[in-house]
Amino acid sequence: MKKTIDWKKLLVKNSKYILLVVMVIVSALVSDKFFTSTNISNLFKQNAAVGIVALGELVVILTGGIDLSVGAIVSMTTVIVSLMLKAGMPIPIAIGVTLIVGLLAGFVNGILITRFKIIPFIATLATLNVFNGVGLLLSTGRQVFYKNETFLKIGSISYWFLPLMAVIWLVIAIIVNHILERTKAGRHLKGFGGNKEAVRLSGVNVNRVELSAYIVSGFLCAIGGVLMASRLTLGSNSVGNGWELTAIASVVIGGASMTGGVGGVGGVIVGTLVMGLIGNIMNLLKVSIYWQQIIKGIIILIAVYGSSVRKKESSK
Amino acid sequence: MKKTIDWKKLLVKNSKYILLVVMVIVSALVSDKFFTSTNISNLFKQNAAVGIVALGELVVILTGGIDLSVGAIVSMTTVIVSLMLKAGMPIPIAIGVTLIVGLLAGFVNGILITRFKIIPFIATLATLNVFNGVGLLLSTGRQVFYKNETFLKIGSISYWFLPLMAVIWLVIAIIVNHILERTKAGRHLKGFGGNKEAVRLSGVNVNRVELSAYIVSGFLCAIGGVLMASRLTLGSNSVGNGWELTAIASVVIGGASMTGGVGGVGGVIVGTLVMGLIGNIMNLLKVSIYWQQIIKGIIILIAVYGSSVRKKESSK
Amino acid sequence: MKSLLSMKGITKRYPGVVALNQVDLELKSGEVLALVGENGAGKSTLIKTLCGVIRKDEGSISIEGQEVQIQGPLDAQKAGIRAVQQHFSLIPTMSVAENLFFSDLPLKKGRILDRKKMNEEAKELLGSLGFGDLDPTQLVSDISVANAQRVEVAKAIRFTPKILILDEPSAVLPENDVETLFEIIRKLKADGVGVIYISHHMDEVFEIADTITVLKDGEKVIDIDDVNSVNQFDLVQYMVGRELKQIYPPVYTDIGETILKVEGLTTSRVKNISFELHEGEVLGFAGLVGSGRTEICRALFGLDKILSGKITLRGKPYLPKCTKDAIQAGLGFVTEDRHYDGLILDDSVERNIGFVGLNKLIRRTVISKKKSREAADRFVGDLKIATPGIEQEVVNLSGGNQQKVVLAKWLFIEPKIILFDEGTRGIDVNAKHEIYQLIHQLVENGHSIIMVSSELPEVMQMSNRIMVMYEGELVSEFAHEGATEEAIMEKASGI
Amino acid sequence: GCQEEQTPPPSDSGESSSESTPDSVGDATGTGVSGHKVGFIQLTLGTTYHAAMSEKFEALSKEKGVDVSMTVSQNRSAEEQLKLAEDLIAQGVEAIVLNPVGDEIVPSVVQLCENAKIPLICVDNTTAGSGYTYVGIDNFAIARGIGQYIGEKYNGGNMVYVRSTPTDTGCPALRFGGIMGGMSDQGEMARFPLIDERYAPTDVGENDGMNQMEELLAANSQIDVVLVHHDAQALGALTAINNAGRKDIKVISGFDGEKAFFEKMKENEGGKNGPDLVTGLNSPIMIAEMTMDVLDDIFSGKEVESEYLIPVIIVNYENVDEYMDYGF
Ligand SMILES: Nc1ncnc2c1ncn2[C@@H]1O[C@H](COP(=O)(O)OP(=O)(O)OP(=O)(O)O)[C@@H](O)[C@H]1O
Ligand SMILES: Nc1ncnc2c1ncn2[C@@H]1O[C@H](COP(=O)(O)OP(=O)(O)OP(=O)(O)O)[C@@H](O)[C@H]1O
Ligand SMILES: [Mg+2]
Ligand SMILES: [Mg+2]
Repeated sequence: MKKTIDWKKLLVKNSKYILLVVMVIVSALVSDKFFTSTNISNLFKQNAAVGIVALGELVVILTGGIDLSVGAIVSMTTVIVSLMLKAGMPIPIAIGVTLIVGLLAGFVNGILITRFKIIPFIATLATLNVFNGVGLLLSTGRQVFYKNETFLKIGSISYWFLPLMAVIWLVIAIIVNHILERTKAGRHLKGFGGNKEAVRLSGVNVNRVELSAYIVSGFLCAIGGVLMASRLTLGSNSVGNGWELTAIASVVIGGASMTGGVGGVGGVIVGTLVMGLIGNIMNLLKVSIYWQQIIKGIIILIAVYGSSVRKKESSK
Repeated sequence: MKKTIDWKKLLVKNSKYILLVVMVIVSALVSDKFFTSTNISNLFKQNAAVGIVALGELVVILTGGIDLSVGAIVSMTTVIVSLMLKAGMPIPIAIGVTLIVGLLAGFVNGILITRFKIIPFIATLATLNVFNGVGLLLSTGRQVFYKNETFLKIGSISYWFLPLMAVIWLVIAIIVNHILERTKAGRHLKGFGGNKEAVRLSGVNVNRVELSAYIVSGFLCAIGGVLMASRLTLGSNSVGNGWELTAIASVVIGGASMTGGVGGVGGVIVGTLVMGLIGNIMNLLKVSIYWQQIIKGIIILIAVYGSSVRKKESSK
Repeated sequence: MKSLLSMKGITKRYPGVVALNQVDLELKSGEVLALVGENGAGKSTLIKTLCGVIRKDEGSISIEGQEVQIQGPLDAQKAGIRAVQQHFSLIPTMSVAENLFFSDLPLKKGRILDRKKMNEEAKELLGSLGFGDLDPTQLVSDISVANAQRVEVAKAIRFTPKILILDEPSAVLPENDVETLFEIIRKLKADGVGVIYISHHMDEVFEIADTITVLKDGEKVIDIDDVNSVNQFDLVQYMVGRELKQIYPPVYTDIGETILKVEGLTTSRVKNISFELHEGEVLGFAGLVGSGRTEICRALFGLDKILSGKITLRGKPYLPKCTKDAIQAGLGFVTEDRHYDGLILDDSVERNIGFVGLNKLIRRTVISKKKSREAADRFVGDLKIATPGIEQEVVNLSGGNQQKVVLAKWLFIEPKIILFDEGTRGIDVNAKHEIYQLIHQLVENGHSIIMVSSELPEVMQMSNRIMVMYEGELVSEFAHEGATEEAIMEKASGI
Repeated sequence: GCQEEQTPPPSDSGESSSESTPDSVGDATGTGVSGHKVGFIQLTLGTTYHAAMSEKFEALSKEKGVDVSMTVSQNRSAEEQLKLAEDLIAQGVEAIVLNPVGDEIVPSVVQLCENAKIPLICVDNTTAGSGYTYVGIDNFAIARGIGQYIGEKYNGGNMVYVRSTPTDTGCPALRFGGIMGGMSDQGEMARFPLIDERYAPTDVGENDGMNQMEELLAANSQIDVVLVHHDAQALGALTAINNAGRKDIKVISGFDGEKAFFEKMKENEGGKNGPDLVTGLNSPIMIAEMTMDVLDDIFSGKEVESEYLIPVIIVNYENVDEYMDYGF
């Protein structure tokens, strides 16, 4: 059989990149302000935290699971880190404890799923409520203001057009990519999403694989929470609202399969930027806010069309 | 081969009923007002519309899909029916057109999924935005008040403790149950969720089966929308917010499998009542408002534990 | 030869079923033990307890005289046990190479995955096993079932194991690969590996095995220490519990009119296929894997797009656009992969049997529970489907019994023409015998059958005529009398 | 308007005066703001209150030739508003109007605007502070007015509370506290024992208001006074009361001034045909008009105050016709 280049397939496969490029071009044409360093910097700054959360979501989705509690973990952790800073704790301790809380939140999700065998959708829907409740309880429903100039830097410094937050996003992306593609743990994880039983037969502790995916997600959410607490200069229960849907959409736009096993870091970054640009571009175009909703839906459809059409039912 | 009764399995299998009974008993113990006809009537009235939507969600989930746009369809249809009543159209026409809009909304979802092969989660996430946008556009972002005494009756009449809305819920439940369990279409639908390819091979147009599931869901959402418009005496973009999650949780608490093929109407009704009672019971118990979220999450976990633990990985 | 493996008193119960009851098994190193028995006898269950896939309820396992605790697959691997399971157990989303090395991926600096090395080693490994035509970088989801099975074999023997278990490896392997596999087994044997070989093919058992253990209804019937001390019929008698002299019924020769005429059928996978099928005829299709036999059936059944050609059914043009057209025209299709497109695994035996023929169960627009139960009961009885009840989910049935359920669901609509694609795959001798009888009855009653099979004896013995396929084309036709295995194989290999 | 919980009590409690009255609305002169680029960040989508404010502001912009970018935080989250503010500034707007999700977002946006050297006007859902001009209402004062109305007109009775959010801080606290204060001006609170309450789990619209009231009605056989956080919720509560056919409820207080509530007010004729309805005016239209005036002043180079409050107006059956046009 001769190999011919299948243009249509190639196009469909790369549709996410094409879409991103088109969106960037449209933005640039519409507004001469688009390619300013401030605007580019904004784009990265605004999407860094949700982008990091989306990377965690990717790890979970690669196992064929889903994590609906990511937004709740983000808001809970903004509250926790802010409370600790407010209480005057040193930054490393405040951050450290917050990250541990994130790990624990992910651990709870993972245990419910692996040990109690509750389906991921419902388990994380329930913990979404729990983590939100914990955040409310700790903050007594208010925003938590802290005073810490050094901590504020994390969310605000930029090197020319590259904000520190974007650098952190990038570094995490590289690490996650390395783990997924080049380490045993990563391969086990991707394999798990492809065929859990096969991975189990290979002598891998599949529960541990699945559990660790949720822990990674929780941990990355806590990083997102720390960054948001710094960016917003406070902890708040409203941060992270709806991030689960943005994160999932980013992952799927990035070409991952929601049944697991397929997907990569590069795609997720593109997906995050596409999701981030949707609002940006429509505001530039001064689209009426009601139409924005409709167009947002349509862009999501275009973005996933091709990028993640349903996995062909394999003949197995 | 001897058969023994497996008590543990029996208990786990019926956990949703046990939970409901426990919740009812607790409520009755806590409050002497619980078993008043008003309160029972409230319980049914408040949950009828979401219960009907959950039945549509069940139909979709039986195919292995998911419909995240249900809440958006409900709010859009409350707006549409109210606008028509406000414009003075006769009730049958207003309701008829609204139900057709619901069918069409479901049709759009179905076409995106069957024809454009976009995964249900993302397709309906996108249309959630679209339908919300349409509702906002039509109502210019406001509530739509209408004056129509006859129409108002639908949502407010009660026969002793049985509100008309509950009767409608029950009738729809019986019809859906009949279709699912006793007709060819229902068998095909459940079969589709179990093994799409096997159903295709059996001479069934599988795309039509899947498409019709979303149409049924859209249609039932429109019924929910009509009922809510009558109950609230207006059309509103905020009605139906988050109903998708309540509906999905109800379906899963009711014992359905999110991978399709397994689930029934009885379970969904119980699931809806459990979800509805959670808030009710906590208010009766005067649980601190911050704790309510946490406890809600925990009750959901208890409710699904056993009821819908993950389908055993079959030895495929 | 010293004792390698000793399983004692293995018991495994499932709700309503005792799958294994106090079963013993002894294996020496350098020995090939054939584990045989009817469908549902407990063969797979026994070896699954050994591989740590499931946990036994009672019993003990010793390896080289040492008792071992096998709690999970890892314990089994540590004890030197490797297996090819009855069911597909590769990761479809990963490459062949990665599947081969999944349990211990080659690492650079002890941490980083070394893809280059992995692919090279995979190529080498596949080559050394005679599977050199497989590309290690291909995704498993893109290769055929047969090739996937070769990967599974390669994966299992990559490290020379102490004990190698093969659960019906030949069910999806083409004939020539079975030979290759036997070569490999003999080599391993010489290295002192103990092999447990499960198969429903008696000829294979006698060719490769040294000893035989027979299971029936979850209990051990007999250990045969020397394979030469018994013949096929004795063995079948142990398995079935009664004598079974003649497996194949005589070919029914009262052929009627032409019912189906195919002229120049071309799809994306097959070219210019022409043949005729008569009433009361069994038309066999032989060929290697990938020769396109399945594709002919799919095209006839409205599943694959017909690019050109003409089909005439009962004298009228027939161009199926969907499976419904095919079914209405009186076709039935028993497909080659019952899990993929044969059964709704989580549904009951009853509902699976009734699924294609729902129209026959309807009374006044509603599906009649009574009719549905009656139909299921009838087929469970007629086909001797071993199940605790018609409510049982088919996923819990043994492979052979699952296959019978697929058959039942098609027989229920009484199709005029039945496409039989590997219809006896994984079925035990007795069940095969019963199915052959059934086919005989069907043709006697004027039904026609297209029989695709990779088991040459089966196609040869059952068919009135045998068509041979090679790379998507019909290359030869044999009459029942004139066919020999050699001649067919020659044509099938394109010689 | 105030739909989120966070609003710390103002330092000067109670009687904060209004710098501006409806009469002054619209009479600022000059076309200062004309031709300038302004960004507007609305709090939320799909509620009549916010839709009315946005629409009015957009209409005024058109009238005055302002190049306005209307945006909204769809998820009602702080980070979304921050994002919108950054985008607007990158687009080169010369002023930002923000209806904040809560006080939490205000400092960050103040910082952004200071860096970009553009003025910021915060409307409705916060209080006065430094670095921006506040245009909105005095929750406490209005609530006091409502409390006074109830306290003066009724002798006492069982009171229930249909709250918005579960939290006891900010705006809900101001409104509740204000009403209590207003009532107790007339004597001790004991006349109106608070016997039960429910909070809105999802939003503060008709649906939750109705569910809340239904539960309160089922649990309490004698209710005289119903305090509600928003008119929308109060409308739901009223429907619940009508459906239940309960005649014991004497008065329902809302907040905001929705037209539909005004109409019910007229229908009920101050208690004759159903519960007496009372509300405090929180007109989004006034806020939009006043905001535009402030912008006009700013671009004309005039000094502006740090706070503009709409007047405290309590609307009831007696005066509802006067304020119909400020309903929304
Ligand atoms: N998970 C399960 N639940 C219930 N019963 C089961 C389960 N797995 C196997 N069984 C039953 O255990 C018995 C033995 O099954 P097993 O798969 O071991 O048979 P087998 O000898 O391998 O048959 P085949 O030749 O068809 O593969 C069968 O009756 C089967 O129905
Ligand atoms: N999933 C697949 N992806 C790509 N090609 C495939 C796939 N499945 C089958 N093919 C190709 O289709 C052709 C025929 O397939 P198939 O293996 O079903 O033939 P067959 O003659 O029916 O063989 P058998 O029934 O013995 O397995 C071959 O070229 C094969 O490689
Ligand atoms: Mg077996
Ligand atoms: Mg084939």
